[in-house]
Amino acid sequence: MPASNLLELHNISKSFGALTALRDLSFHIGPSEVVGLLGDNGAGKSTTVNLISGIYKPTSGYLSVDGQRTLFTCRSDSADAGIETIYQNTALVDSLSITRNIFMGRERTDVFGFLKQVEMRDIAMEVLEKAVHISGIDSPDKLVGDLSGGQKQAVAIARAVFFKRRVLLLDEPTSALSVRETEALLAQVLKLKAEGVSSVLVTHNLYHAYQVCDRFVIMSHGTKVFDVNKADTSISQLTEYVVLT
Amino acid sequence: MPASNLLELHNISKSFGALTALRDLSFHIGPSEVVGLLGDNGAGKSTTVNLISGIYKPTSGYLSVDGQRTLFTCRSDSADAGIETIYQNTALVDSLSITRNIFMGRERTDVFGFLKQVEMRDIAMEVLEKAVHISGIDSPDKLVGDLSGGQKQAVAIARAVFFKRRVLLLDEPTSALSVRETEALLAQVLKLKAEGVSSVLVTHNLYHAYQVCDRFVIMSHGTKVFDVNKADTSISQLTEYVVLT
Amino acid sequence: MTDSAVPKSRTKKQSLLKQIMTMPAGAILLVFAALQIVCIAGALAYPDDFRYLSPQNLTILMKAIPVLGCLALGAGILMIAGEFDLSIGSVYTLTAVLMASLVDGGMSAFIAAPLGILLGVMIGLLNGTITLRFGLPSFIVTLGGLLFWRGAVLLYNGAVQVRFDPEPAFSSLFAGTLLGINAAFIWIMLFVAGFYLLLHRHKFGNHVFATGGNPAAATAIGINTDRVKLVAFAIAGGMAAVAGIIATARVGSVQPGQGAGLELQAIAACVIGGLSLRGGRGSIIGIFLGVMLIHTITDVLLLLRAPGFYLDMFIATLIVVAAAFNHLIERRGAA
Amino acid sequence: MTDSAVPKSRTKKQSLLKQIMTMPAGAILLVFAALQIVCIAGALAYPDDFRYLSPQNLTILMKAIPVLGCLALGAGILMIAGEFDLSIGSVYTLTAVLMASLVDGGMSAFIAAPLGILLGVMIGLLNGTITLRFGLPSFIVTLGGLLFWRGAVLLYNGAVQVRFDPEPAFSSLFAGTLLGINAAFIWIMLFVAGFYLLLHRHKFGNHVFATGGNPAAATAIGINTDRVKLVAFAIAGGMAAVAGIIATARVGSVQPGQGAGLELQAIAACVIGGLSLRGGRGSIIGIFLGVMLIHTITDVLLLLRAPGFYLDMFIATLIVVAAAFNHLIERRGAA
Amino acid sequence: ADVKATMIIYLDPSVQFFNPVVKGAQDAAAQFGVDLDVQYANNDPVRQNDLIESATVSGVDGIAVAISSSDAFDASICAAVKAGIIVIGFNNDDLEGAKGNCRQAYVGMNEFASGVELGNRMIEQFGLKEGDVVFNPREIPEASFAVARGGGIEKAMKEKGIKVETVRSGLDPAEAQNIIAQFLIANPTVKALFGTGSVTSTVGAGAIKDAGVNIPFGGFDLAVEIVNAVESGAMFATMDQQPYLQGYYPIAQIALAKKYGLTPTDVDTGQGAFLDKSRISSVKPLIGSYR
Ligand SMILES: Nc1ncnc2c1ncn2[C@@H]1O[C@H](COP(=O)(O)OP(=O)(O)OP(=O)(O)O)[C@@H](O)[C@H]1O
Ligand SMILES: Nc1ncnc2c1ncn2[C@@H]1O[C@H](COP(=O)(O)OP(=O)(O)OP(=O)(O)O)[C@@H](O)[C@H]1O
Ligand SMILES: [Mg+2]
Ligand SMILES: [Mg+2]
Repeated sequence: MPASNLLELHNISKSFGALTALRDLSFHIGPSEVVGLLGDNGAGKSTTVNLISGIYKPTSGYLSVDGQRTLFTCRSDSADAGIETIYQNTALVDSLSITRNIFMGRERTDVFGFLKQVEMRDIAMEVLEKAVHISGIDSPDKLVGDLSGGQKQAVAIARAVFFKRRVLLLDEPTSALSVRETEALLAQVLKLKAEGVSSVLVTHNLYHAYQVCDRFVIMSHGTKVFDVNKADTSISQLTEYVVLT
Repeated sequence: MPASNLLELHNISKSFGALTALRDLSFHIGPSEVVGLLGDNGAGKSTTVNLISGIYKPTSGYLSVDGQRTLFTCRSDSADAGIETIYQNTALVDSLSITRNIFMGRERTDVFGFLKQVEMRDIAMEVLEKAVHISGIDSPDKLVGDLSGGQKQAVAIARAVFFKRRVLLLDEPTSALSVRETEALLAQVLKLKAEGVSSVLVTHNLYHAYQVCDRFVIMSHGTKVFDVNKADTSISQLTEYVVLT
Repeated sequence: MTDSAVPKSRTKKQSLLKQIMTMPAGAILLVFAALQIVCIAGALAYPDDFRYLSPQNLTILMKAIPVLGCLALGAGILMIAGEFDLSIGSVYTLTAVLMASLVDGGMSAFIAAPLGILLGVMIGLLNGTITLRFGLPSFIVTLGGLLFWRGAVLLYNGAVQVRFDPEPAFSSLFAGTLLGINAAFIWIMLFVAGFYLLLHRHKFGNHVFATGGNPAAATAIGINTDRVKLVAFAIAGGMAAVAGIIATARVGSVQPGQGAGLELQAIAACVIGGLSLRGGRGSIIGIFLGVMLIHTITDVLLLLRAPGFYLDMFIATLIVVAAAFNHLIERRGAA
Repeated sequence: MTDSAVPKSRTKKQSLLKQIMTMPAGAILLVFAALQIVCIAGALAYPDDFRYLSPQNLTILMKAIPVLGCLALGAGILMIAGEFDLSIGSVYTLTAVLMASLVDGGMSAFIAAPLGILLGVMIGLLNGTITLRFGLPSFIVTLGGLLFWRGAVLLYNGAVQVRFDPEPAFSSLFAGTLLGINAAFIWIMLFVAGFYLLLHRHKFGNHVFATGGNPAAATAIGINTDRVKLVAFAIAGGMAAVAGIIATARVGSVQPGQGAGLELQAIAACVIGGLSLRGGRGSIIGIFLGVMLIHTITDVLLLLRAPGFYLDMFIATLIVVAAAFNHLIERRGAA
Repeated sequence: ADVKATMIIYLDPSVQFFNPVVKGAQDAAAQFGVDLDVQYANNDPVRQNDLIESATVSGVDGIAVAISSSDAFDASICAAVKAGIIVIGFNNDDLEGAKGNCRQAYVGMNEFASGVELGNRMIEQFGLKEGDVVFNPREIPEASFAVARGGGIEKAMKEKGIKVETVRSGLDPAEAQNIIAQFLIANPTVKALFGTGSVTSTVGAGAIKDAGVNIPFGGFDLAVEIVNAVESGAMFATMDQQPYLQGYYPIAQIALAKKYGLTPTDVDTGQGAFLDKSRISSVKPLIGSYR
């Protein structure tokens, strides 16, 4: 494998009690590349995303970043490596406002650690309107618990897009989004790619995947069954692999 | 309106504190009809579904069932009226097994109220395989909290499909489902229609909606902006209404 | 589709020990069994110095367990449903005082005891009604209840102890022996069996777990969570009264100051037995093992004649150690 | 797009009162304000019979509030982070005994008091470490702590009351008066202000709310929830020690049995002030108003000469009534 | 040691009163070669029964126990005596005395009588008269010591037509001082203050000062603070019952009975309980050990 790969997974396995969620999984993410991570329900996609984010530790195998072998033991490790994630379950705190959720753990503060509330509020509003144009959110002070399903997802997207650095992991980011917001997000992924940010897109919508991805990794029952460049495949072949394996 | 309408909403409004989530909303669901409820994020679709299910009470307006004016004060009222719902947030208890979630509140028991565990377990397994063929669930004794996003949604679907009677409300039921399971669910909706069960399908995927729905109700900012039969519209017109209002 | 066999191969077979570890209450069962083995071995090795297996000691254990057992069973079911009851200690005293003074006034204990239980149930219902009607945290409502009913004991009967002198049939029913086994212990075993059936085999139990585990989902699916909680409150109050009756039948009198702090002990027993304070998780067997663990530890320390001045310190340490073991075992089971 | 103005029109303008009602701690503020208005009006109308505004009474209120206030602030922050500390009552006593006996042995109170606070912080850290290291419920760990440190008081100094006789500068710093205001009350106001800034204006506070509100999400986003909880445990322990110092400076001696039950009072004050026992919700102002409400109710009942034997019954009832009012106001605000 | 004995105290270990009791017991144990363990029932009759029965099981030769209820411990004590164990009551006795309980002897005093004595002395000294109101806060009103002492005060007052007000103050001194002071502010007509246990007796003087009133104050038990208050005149007197003896004699009697077959006998420790300014200074150095 070329040394220039941003991130590589090497023979990763992961068990939960008796269940082997991932088995001997290896794939890589290159620079300025959008990888589509596809597969049936329960194939292990979210487990893979959580593992790259440092939430789960692999049972065996390892990661490498820029060719350097490494292991993420917590979320901060993966953040240090430039990884940003939109989780399938959104990972928002219902009892906090939108602004506080966006800046959770990465607050803008003065030298004493006190919050710059006005600044954060302004950024939150702007990023919500730009990253995914979401309607109905009239104030970034609203509690996340009071938002609709799609609005919550938009907040999670806004947060990841704002803090993105090198790799963006998107776990079914459009599942609750409307047509318009979905288009906006896919455009955003391409724009980030142009800026040099790689992405991993997990989705069940193969049209969306085909629209933006450069390469596809298809998983089934915890292992990789197919890894192909866009140029070498077609949407019908992808469908076949996802549905039939 | 014809007296034969299964369910009608009359001038429903619903406020949360300062926010008016629904305003003066009226539409109906006929017998053996699949209605697509479409609209942008935060338009009020889930609020409508929750209201028909008896979870929310309207601030003003009323419902009628079979032409009889009524008000649902709790979920049991709507269940009595033959309404079954797949909620956007799935409404599952993470700490209970799949079987117990499916039969939650409607357990099979002997005359003393003791659970017929074997019977329920068998039904659960069967319904999971038939209603939405979901892979990776090898036992109905698994805790729902340990399932993947799509597997959870499949359990919620299985429950609703098993207990369906007259009207099935589906709030973004396919958001986490894979291609194959999505197809299975849409086929299921059409099969139920043939058996005389009406459905309300909330989705952001207009292709899915166009594939199975007989009529479309499009909402925007808490009100209805469009109500049209499939015969009188096209997918591009729907897209226009959903995106531009 | 070619993969119908694949999902099977994703799950490994696990050893029996690991299977026990992951059962609800499995870990605490192992901890408890280990403790028993050590105690029994010690008692066999030093029968004169450590009289754990002497019939008298076993009798004491059987007499000691039922009171906390009843309190913990009631409080535990309520906690699984997602609510607290801090007033059970006061209810325990109040119902005992009521029963004893009624019997003192000439009533048959067979009538007075059900009246006591009825009072406990009514207080539980009142706690539940206030909590649910006003949407208050049950912690505050029942903390109020703790103070209120403690005051009510004094109001009803002053700060004097009451003698309890029931007909012999009643005494032998609650404090006698049957086939060498203490009657109170037989009662608690019956309660454990009954509540096991109710919670793990009856639909009501399913509703309790759903209500505590995710009240919004339970409501959305049509469970009347308020009714479930109300019944659970009533059970907690009723079981507090039963505990009061068993204690009074044993001791023969009621002190107005007794029962203070019992609510925390009962909650502790439940939590040791694997119950979650956030509701929705727990098991009857776990609760009972938690109670047995606390009493066994106390008993062993007394038999070893540990200094009473620091007895509570030892008990506290051992309980935390037992809980830590419990957790380590659980984690190994999940790995 | 033609609808840029539409979302605006979906939100109604609300009255100032409704806005206050929906603020965190807004409802309890209204309840408290209403109570104060009634009390002040009553005191002005019947200055001889109801001496609420007499200087002595105001002084006692100012002296009474800081002890529970410090305990509740510490316990409250920890509860917002999603954990309990039941050992604060025992820590309060232990640190006070330590400080008093060190001063008795000739040490300056200005050194002994920080040592006491240090001990409190260390105990908090120990509670936190055991809880997090073994993944135990903090309820069990700190219930163990309650018994353990109560025993430690006896171990350290026996069951004797310790006299506290510091240099006058120390006494006036904690029990003196400044511009007619009690020094302890000034301290508690400083703590309220400081913790307000920490919890609502500092990033640490944001982490506390996130950790308590949804620990999984907080972890997933990179917050070190263990560290946040550990700091919160340390704060709870440290504030218990501060409460011990203030109480001891006022009374001039420490009883080995004091502090029992204070943990429940502190939790009650927090819950009355709108804090959720499940973590993630609460406010410093709410906690402080909860403390003030409890003390005002007790004070008013004593001033009205409520029958003392049953004082607790009245306090319990009024606290539940106040909480119910609080909830009704909140609900009206949301409707 | 050839004699094993268990001492069972009804309250919990933090109650100061029992310090000299335990010291007395330990001194006796050392002198007579007794293997002694001390247990605490934490105010719970069920637990006290457990303790009595546990001691019986572990085969001790003697039990010293506070018989704080006339009925609650009859059965377990009788069972112990039947098993050949020497049982001595101390501090509290069955109200029916030897008739009501199988214990072989009782060592202690009458707390009710000491309450009456303090009440009468305060009436005499400060000229309390019919129609007056006095205040007697109690840390735990339902505790047996509070019922006995408070009841004694009430009896003395009732004979003169004086009314006794009472309130639960709790065990926390700061809290107790607040409550007492607030009560005194609300009731300026109160003519005298009575402590009940060591907490109320310690903080009473401070509360009087806080409330800005000037009334006489008497109480119970011994502690440095209390002695200082009596010395300085802030407090009129305190009542003591020589608790050291209540620990010493029971253990000594158990040893003597076991070794030489000497029959245990009742001992009254309540002579010379009243301590005012004139007597207090001789007591002061012995606090925490023999007093
Ligand atoms: N915490 C857990 N404990 C036990 N099993 C788990 C856990 N998380 C996931 N699993 C199991 O691991 C398998 C893979 O789950 P994962 O969430 O990675 O699937 P996925 O590919 O993301 O599916 P979906 O498309 O439905 O989101 C599933 O069978 C699931 O049941
Ligand atoms: N419990 C609540 N409290 C306050 N506001 C709420 C509440 N639930 C919903 N809302 C608001 O009501 C509006 C409609 O929400 P709803 O969930 O019905 O939208 P939706 O059409 O289902 O959107 P989506 O497609 O994103 O699921 C949103 O603006 C949302 O913020
Ligand atoms: Mg997933
Ligand atoms: Mg929705």
